[in-house]
Amino acid sequence: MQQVMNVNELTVRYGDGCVYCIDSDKSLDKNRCPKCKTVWAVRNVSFSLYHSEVLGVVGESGSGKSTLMKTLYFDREATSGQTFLNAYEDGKTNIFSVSSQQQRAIRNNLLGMVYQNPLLGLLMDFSNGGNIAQKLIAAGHRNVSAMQSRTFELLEHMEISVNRVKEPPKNFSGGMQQRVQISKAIANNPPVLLLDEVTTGLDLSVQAKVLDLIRMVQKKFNISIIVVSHDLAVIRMLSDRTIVMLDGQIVEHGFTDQILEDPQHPFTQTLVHSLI
Amino acid sequence: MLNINNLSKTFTMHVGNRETINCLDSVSLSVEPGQMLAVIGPSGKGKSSLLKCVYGTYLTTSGNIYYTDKNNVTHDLANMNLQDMRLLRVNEIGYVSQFFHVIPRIAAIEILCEPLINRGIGRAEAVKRAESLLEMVGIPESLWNMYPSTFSGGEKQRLNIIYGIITKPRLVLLDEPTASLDPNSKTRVLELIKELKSQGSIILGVFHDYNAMKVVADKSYNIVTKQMELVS
Amino acid sequence: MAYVAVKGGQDAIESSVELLKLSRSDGSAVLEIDAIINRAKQLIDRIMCEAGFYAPEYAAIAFKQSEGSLEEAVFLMRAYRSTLSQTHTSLTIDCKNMRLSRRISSAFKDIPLGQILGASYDYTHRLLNFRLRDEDEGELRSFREQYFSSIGGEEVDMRAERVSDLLKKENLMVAYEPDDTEPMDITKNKLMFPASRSARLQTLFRADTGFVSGVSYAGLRGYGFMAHPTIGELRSGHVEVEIKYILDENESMVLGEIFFTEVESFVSSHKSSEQELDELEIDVGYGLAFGRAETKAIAMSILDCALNYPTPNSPPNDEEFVLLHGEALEMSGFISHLKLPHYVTYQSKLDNIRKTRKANETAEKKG
Amino acid sequence: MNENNDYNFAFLDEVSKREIRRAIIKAIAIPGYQVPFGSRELPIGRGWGTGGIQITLSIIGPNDVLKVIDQGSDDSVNAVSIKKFVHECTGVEITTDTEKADVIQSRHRIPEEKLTEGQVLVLQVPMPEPLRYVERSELKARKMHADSEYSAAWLLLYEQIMRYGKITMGAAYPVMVDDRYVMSPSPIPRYDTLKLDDADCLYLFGAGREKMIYAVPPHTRVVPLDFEDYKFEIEETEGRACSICGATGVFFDEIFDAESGERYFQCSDSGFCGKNAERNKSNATSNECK
Repeated sequence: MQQVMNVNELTVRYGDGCVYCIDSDKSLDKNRCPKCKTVWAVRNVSFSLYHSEVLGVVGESGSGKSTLMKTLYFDREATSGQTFLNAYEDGKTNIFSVSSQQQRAIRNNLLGMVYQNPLLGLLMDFSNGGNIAQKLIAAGHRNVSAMQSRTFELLEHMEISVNRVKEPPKNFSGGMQQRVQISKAIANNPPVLLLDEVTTGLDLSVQAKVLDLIRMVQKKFNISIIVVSHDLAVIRMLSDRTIVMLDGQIVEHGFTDQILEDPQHPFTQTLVHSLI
Repeated sequence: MLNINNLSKTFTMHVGNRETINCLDSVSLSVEPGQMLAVIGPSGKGKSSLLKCVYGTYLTTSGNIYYTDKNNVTHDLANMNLQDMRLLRVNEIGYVSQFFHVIPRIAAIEILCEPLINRGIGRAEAVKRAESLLEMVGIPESLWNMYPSTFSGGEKQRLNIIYGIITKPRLVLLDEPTASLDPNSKTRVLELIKELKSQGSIILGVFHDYNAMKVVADKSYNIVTKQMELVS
Repeated sequence: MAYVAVKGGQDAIESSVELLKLSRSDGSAVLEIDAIINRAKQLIDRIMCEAGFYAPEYAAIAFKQSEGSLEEAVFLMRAYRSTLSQTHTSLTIDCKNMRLSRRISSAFKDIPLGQILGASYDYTHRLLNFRLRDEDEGELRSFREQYFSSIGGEEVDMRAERVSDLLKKENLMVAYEPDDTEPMDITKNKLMFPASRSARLQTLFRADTGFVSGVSYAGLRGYGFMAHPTIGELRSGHVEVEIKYILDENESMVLGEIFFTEVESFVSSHKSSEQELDELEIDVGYGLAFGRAETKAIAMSILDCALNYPTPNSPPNDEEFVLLHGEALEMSGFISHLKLPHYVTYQSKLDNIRKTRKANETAEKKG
Repeated sequence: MNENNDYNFAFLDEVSKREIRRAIIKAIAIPGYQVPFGSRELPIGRGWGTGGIQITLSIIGPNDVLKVIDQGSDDSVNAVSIKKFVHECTGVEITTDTEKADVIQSRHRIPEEKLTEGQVLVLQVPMPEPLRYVERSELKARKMHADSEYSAAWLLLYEQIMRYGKITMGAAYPVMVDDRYVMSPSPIPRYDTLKLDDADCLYLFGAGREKMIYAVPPHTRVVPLDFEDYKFEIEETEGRACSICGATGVFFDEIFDAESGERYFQCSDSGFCGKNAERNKSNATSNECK
């Protein structure tokens, strides 16, 4: 299977760390160093993402899963570690080591992100069409008609009426805003799509619709997805493989069916047993 | 061929009663292509666990599961990297689980097409094959475009079986394939299994129903206190 | 020809300036500088505070020149200030050594040295005193003499530790490392973000009193993440301003005293991290103003603290919002610039409106 | 000469002027980049051209000739006020003739007569940040400039096209400078925007309230933002002629006659218009003589 992304010993910490907590084997008080109070939001996380695969990341709030996603999308700065994207310089260059201009380019062309909070992903006062077009513009498109037809196409995929293209997302419900975000995220056919708690807080029926659309998009475009959720039902429906995070670290990793049916780590067992 | 060697499976429970459950203890058996091996025995004795260990849904505690793929490469399914295992799952292994976990809000025909499309088979071809199988197991055409969540128990079970074998997998894992089927459907399903055998598939099945098993199995084992005993 | 009439030209401007002088000469009495400095202290202090320029006499002139317009007086002071070169930098003034005139704490019933009420309008009823219409200067003088003889000639020199110093000893306060980095000078540099604390405090010190009070009031009412702060300490009094002695760096010389009001407000906080709440601590907001501008100083301390907790969609916690919009000159300047002619920009706008109308009409005809 | 002896030459103290000149030099070195500077308070209101005035005060020498215009006019109230102020604190010669001026300070217009090498046009800028309407945070906007992330600038135009079928940006039309920075040319009409490209003169932009200085040095590539299928357009001048000097193809003020209610046009650049009218008159007279 072809690898599209490789994350190697990624660490995001708030604080300088100390002799004690720099050693990744030393245990922390949750994700905080008991000695120097440094917060290790993400600690030595490594994994790979493969072509047309959906990788689930599950964990409770504060486990570092959202920080992980935001770091991969350059919203947060990685303290150490590397990430390689096959689509960027044949996966030979650590994307955290390149200039912020390059990182913008990577973000605009090779990554898509859907945030839990649509305020982070959309300009609420601009039109839906404009929001989607911004991603196209950022990737260098300068032909309005071409961008408009691409926008219509994307809205159709997301089952949003093209009549609403001029409306701003602030007029939309939460589920609709997520659909606009997804359209925007996949506008440039990125090889990797990042989904951060996209259905959290939505009504069940709305949640189902959004998940179906994500599944459809994934199948249609063979896109590789990392999906972060605290909800095992979402993970079960979408992901092939799953990573379990606890206090900034990966505690378990396997096929989603294995994680659900034969969880090994005490935390994963608790999580699975809490599934309604 | 499939060669299971000294397979043991232990569950360590960290929650609830916190006990260690010893489920399978040094199980060894082997199945040749074109052969079907059946495991029988009362429920709760680890029959399904054996299949799940082979499919990778359960992590093997010790022992090996050797499988030789179509390129004549032998893998140890008990100790295998996930990506290679994923490829095998897509391309060579068919698993009919006991309880069908339907993918919500997707029509039956679409569910059936998916594994074929994943293997690179064209959509038209996939639909044709799905339709012929649906017809064969006697699911009325009016249901083909419905969500399986609306199906009856027997219909779901038949869909489950054809979903597991639609790709004509080289290694077939069947967990109670004939349970809750009416006699007519049961016969059709047993026909399907025979067909797979004739195509050279390696079949490992778990049965509750001794009579059904006898029709298709070449070898059968009885599961007794975590171990296997050859019946015939 | 109404549209071109805005082109007033030199003559019109001169007439306008003359009318200003006319307006300033209404009535029959001259405003004495000495009277403004001594009898309109609070006003002078406010002008100096918002101008960031301690010069009571100039402030009085500015006040007089601008017919009492605060906005104009601050403007005059600022404009003059920017022509002066900076020859010295004072040593850090420390309100800990303040010669206290007033000092209260709402956090504690009693504090070492006690609560000193000092001169304050807080305890008066705001009844208009019509006797001031014809005030007798002699009466005022004898009141002063009587007062000073009753306290034995001169005011008592009262100095005290800060209330926060007591809490610090108990480790109840958020521990901030002493920061000796050279403060940024907002009169010489553009304020950039994230702003340093020195830039933040300087900006708030000079900010418009109404703006600072209004935004912090919004925060208190719930537009923002801010628990109800408690005034740990409000102290007013004289503080010495010193510079290094030119001939000997180790010596300093006193230039004089400035009357300040300093406020420390206490706010409960948790350590900012991704963790859930753990220990509660006391965080401090700092406020300072010339003179007895207590509301301004308290409001400033609230905003100082609020800016430690950035919160989305909450203006009082947004440093760009708070620090960029309270600058007296900038706000009045930008608002008043709207009075300038804008017909070129407007022409461009009209052109667009006409073109889109035309395009729509053609489209309709075609359709 | 300096007529107000209470103040330094050009009002500001020498240290401040030097600081501002440093910012100007940096701005020239990085065309289109907004250089933050410690904007000084002036006796003129923030928002009334203090950025431009600070630049003018910092670069002007006793022998320079200054022209100040506001909306194209030499007699507009604020132009007169600024001229008066600079003259009082420097004593420099003031002109209304574009060709004679060394330094021209302007608000919202670039003169009609082509500026030449050695001339400096100082433009007053109310809102220097072209990204402000999309990103209100200054910190984020500056990061976007650093990363050349300008999708927001184009998005503004895209939205207008979606809504109105054309780009409706009026004055202050954003431009790409030297293929690197997106810049607001100050609220000059679109008609003037093209004059920034490959000019012989130096353009300096000063935003006093927002404390930014930026520049377009001579012969710099300046291109208005647009799309392949929706091009930048200037304002309509066709079929219009100045009612005073008869000029065509220039930028006009639109005027309504208070009595007749009739609409007619006048050159927006009053200095140019005066000169042109004078020239026409003398031509007419010389023709008469013949």
